[in-house]
Amino acid sequence: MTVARRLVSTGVAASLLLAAGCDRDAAPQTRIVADGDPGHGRQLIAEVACGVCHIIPGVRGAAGTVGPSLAGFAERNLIAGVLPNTPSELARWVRDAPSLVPETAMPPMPLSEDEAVNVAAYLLTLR
Amino acid sequence: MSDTTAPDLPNPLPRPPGELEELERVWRRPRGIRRLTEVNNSQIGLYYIGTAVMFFLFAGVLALLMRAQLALPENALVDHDLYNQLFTMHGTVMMFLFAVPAVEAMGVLLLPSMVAARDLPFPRLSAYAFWAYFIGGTIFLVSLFLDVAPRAGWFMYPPLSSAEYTPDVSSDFWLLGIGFIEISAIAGAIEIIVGVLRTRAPGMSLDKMPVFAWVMLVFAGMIVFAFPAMIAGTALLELERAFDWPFFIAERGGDPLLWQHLFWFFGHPEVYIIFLPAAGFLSMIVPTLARRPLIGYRAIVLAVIGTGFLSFGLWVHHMFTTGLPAISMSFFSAASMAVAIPSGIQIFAWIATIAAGRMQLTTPALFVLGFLFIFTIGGLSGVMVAMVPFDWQAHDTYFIVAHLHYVLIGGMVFPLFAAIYYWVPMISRRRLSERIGKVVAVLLFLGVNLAFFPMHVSGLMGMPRRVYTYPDGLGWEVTNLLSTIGAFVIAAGVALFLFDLARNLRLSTTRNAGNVWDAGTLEWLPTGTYQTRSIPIVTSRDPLWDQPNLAADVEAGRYYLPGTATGRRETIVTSSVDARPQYVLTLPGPGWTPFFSAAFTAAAFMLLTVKAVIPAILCGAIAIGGIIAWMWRADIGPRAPVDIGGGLRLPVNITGRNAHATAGTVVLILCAGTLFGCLLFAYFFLWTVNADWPPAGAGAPSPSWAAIAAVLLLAASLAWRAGRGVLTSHDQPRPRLMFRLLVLGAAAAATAAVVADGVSLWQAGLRPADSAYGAILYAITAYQAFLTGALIIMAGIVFARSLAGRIGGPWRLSFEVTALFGHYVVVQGLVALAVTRLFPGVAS
Amino acid sequence: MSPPISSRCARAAAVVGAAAALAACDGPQAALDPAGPDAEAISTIAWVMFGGAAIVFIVVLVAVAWALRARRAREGRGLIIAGGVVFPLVVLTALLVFGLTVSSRINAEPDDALTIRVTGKQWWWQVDYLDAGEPVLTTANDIVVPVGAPVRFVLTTDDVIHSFWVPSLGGKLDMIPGRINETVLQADVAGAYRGQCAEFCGDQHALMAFTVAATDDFAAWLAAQQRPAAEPVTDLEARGAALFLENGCGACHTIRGTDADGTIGPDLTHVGGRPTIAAGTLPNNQGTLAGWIADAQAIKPGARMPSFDRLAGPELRALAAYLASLE
Amino acid sequence: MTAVPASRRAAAALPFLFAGLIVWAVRFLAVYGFTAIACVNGWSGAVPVVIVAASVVAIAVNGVVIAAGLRRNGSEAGRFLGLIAAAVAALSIIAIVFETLPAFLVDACAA
Repeated sequence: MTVARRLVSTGVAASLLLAAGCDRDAAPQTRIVADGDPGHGRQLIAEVACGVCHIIPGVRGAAGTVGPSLAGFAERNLIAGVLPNTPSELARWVRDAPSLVPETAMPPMPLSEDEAVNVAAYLLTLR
Repeated sequence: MSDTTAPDLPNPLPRPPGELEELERVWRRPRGIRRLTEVNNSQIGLYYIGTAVMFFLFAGVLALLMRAQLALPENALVDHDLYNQLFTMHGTVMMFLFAVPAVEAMGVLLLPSMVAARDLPFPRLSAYAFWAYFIGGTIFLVSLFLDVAPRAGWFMYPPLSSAEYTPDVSSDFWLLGIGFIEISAIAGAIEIIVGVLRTRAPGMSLDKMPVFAWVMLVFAGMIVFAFPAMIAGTALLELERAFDWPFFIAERGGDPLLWQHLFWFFGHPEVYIIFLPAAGFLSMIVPTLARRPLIGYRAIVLAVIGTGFLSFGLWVHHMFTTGLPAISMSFFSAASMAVAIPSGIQIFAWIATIAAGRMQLTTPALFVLGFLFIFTIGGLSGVMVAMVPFDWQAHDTYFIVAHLHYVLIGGMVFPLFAAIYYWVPMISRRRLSERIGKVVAVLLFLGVNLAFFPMHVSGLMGMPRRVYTYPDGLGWEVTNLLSTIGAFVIAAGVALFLFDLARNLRLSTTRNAGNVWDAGTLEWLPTGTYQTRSIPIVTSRDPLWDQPNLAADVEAGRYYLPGTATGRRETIVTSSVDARPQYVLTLPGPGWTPFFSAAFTAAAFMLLTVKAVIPAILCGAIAIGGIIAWMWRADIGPRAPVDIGGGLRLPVNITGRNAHATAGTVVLILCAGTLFGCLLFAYFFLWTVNADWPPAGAGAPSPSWAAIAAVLLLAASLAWRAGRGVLTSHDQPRPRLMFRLLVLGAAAAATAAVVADGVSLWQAGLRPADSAYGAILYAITAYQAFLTGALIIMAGIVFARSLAGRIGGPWRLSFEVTALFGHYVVVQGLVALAVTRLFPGVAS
Repeated sequence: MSPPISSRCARAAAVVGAAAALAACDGPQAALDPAGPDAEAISTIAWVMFGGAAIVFIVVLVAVAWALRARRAREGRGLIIAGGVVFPLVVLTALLVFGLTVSSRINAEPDDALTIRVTGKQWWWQVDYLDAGEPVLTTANDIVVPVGAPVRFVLTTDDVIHSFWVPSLGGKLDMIPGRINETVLQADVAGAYRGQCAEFCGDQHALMAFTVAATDDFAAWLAAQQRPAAEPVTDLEARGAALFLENGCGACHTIRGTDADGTIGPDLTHVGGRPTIAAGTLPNNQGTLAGWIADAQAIKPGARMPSFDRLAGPELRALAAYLASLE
Repeated sequence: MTAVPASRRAAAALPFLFAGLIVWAVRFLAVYGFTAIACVNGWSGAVPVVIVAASVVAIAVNGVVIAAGLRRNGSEAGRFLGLIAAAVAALSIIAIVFETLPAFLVDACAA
């Protein structure tokens, strides 16, 4: 993209941003009722940096393109195209994906079981 | 009416018919496309300030983009590459294309009327400086849209900016573009110095000169001594980038710190170069608004001079974290404290003036109060960062960003806004709106404090400058968001100001709104394109207050030079201290040479950036051709003395020591000498960082070549002297063959000397790319060659003028100037030889 | 994508003038939250100057307010001399003497100190622990120092100018080509302090951070770090070790005890034990290691680490597992 | 008012006006240059002595400038210039004293 176009789009984006204000605490309402604290989940996602590989709405800087975007994740039927997208499966998946799907590129993440539940809770707010 | 009150004015009433019409005809402004040919400073000043404001808006938009990116941590609005271009361009444009040109523009715009000159002495030089700035600056801006904008920071530190780490042309854009615009600033400075010293109204001795004229004199003097350091630095870095001369490459004996010294030797005075004129605005505005003469005029003059000098002793305080010896740093720390005293004097002089009168809270007054608030904070944080250990924490953080914006916005932007609201009635049929103006002042005040005060905290919380993003969780979120909101409040204020301009600015100097503030200084006299109808005799610092009929008498033509005495544009040249009339100087009218010379000079520099060498040389040749054409007509020679009124007959266009062109040449030589001094500094600096000087294996140039060069230089000087003798002893219009031979001989000897110098380096086996030692020797020789080239052109013009019968007897100003410059080239050449040939032996 | 460092913004705000609040906040990278003698001394200077500045500022504001209300005051000359000359002269002289005295304390050099050479590179830090001038351990980005002992940092650069800065421990010092700068820092409290490059150094200047961890058990840490890399234990780790060499990672990175001996990128012998990767940019776990290997150019565009985008999922995971095992 | 040729004194007026600060600048450059060279060569003991000596000389010269400035008479503008020149020299003395303080408080060549 040329700088001129970038400047224009950045300018537009800047004004939208200011019009919309800060969206940090505007997490969407959840449809799937999951145990766990989505707010803490979002914080954990930022701390272990899931955003290195995934686009995750509501988590700043989460713009990775190594793995799939997690936008609208709550609407998905399957995790990684294999597992049913339920809170418990998702919590297992984010802790230790390879144990469920050996061919995945997603490594196990340093989360406790409770933490994984919170992370799953947040992801299931993404519609 | 005035007949009875002032019977002893120089010129009687009524004025002869046709006198005013003749004056108007001579000073008539060109119309249509020929507006580009205008050279009159008050008109050029308008173009100038308009362009500067345009650049201010552009750089402001860049700042808004940066603030939008930094509003939130890990924001992705702007990527790293664009962000790095944004902050580089923001700093560069604000400093080089807005701040210095804006205050220089105010000088060019206001000085002629403030000292009641018809115009400053070198109108074409101002026009050239403006067009060079306008065209060069615009091309520089465009680089951002072509993705070739510089991205190594406005300070361009090598090695980041050098060929190895920035191989594309972006750094060249900066070095050539900015180096070139500096030259334009110097041209303006020459105009201002000679203008202030020599074109003041009769009687306006130095003790009656408006403070603004004092600050512009010091301002221009500072440019003369500071900007050459920048030009030297950019030239060396460009030589390194283009030809691999290793001035800043540590492995080959160079040192990146050399750049920092040169850059900040310019860069620190730069801050005061910007601040002093702005302080000058205040010293004009505050007394008018308080309705009392300025309290502490002498103290302010002292403070201005003191600041001008002391600011040159501060440059290392930008380098406290580079690991210099503690005691060197503490000198600069102490000097930074010392420079706070003159600023304190000025602030308290304004406060005392406000106290002595009764200040109405008009729009300019609000900006003055905003200045006092913001600039004081900036000054206090400046004292903090002058404290070496504190600076180790604050340096290169947002604390510094906060500090410098408080200083520059407080010290320059607020006074500039005050000045615009104050002086617009002088150039516009309508004044600006008081109602809107007050809202603008409040918005800017709130916005600036909201944007920049939290940055102090961001910096102390550890946020470095020039980062395109920052992580969540370091405590920088709130302060950054506040800063962004503040930036947009500033933008709202500026937008409202533009609205006010659009609604109310109706440019006209001839039918302006007039002396709406009831001010006391001469710029508020009724004016036409010719400035004042007649040139007054000044007897006090606030003539309009102290001489009640002055405006009417001036307008009636009762003072000096009520018409045109020579049938050309002209002004009175007065002595520099007492302002006694000395001669009438004829001034050039509109012409294409400044515009075309500037356009082709700009083209030459910009083509060099993209390595289009042949087209660049062609453009350069055309530019030089234009300047030759301009010089050819510059010296029209003395004319019969004329009567300017009151029985005072003045010579027209004198020659010799008192001529304006001689003064201009002296200033130019000071500039050239400073640049040479910077190269010598580079030589000695590189000596201190190199254990071996010259480095092992570097050949020693043969002393016999150097001796030959020295003899040739001395011969050149003698030839200039002899040429002058021939010219003056035979007071005849056509000097003889002897004179022409001497001129050619002098130029040839100077040329042969520099060639001999270069040959001796080459023969000794030295190559500029081998080591910093070779590079600096060739750089010094190259600079000598450059000046010699200029001398050849000047000598060529003198020779041609002699053939054309345009030189001889008292008509010899072009020769005097050339010979003066020729002597300087000789002195510089001898010093260069002495240092480069004798010093290595002394040192080892 | 931020390192797991929390921040507290606690200390009370000091109101300066009528303008706004200057909040001095604690933080992992805050200059006014000192954890060592240099930062402590500078913090003292800072607070003295803030107090002094507040007083001076109020004096100026009061003078302006008085001037606006005064009518035809005749104090002009006295005011200029008192306010413009005498007052600053006294304040500045006091400040200068105070500052120079304190800074000469900061400049004091210890006779004997652990010496660490830090070399700035675009955009990471090579860290060499020196003994008699010779490196005895090479690591990167995450520095460990003993608590309560002075540490001499020898600062150099491999490319452009960088600046080494740990605000909680003391001031910054530049890394300049052709020069060697030295500074002595000391951490009095065990803990992790964040540092960041302070001199603009190109594309990813913003992502050139590091940590300094002060530990009571420095000798043990040093001994552990000097051992060669751990052998792979699981099959996955062994596969990762093989992939590391097959993909040419060893051309840029060293893992002591293996064939990988490159010196262009950070030494990875004990990378698994470091708190961050990519110079303080990411927390260190298998996920971020895999993400960094797969797409370094998206995370830190312009860095010399390429994006290895041809690796299959399990390969990527194996590499990440192997690197994470190198504690 | 009559036309007069500018005298040599007028040409010397500006340098005289700035004399105090020129003295300051010369002292500053001399001391800074000497310190840089001395620290490279390890003559740190000489640094404070040279600084103080240079300051004493510079202050003495500025004392002469002040006396000359205050004695200057002639036209109103001439007296004005003399007074400003004296004040400029006094300001220079303040700056010189400030810049001499480090010699007593700072180790000469410590980094």
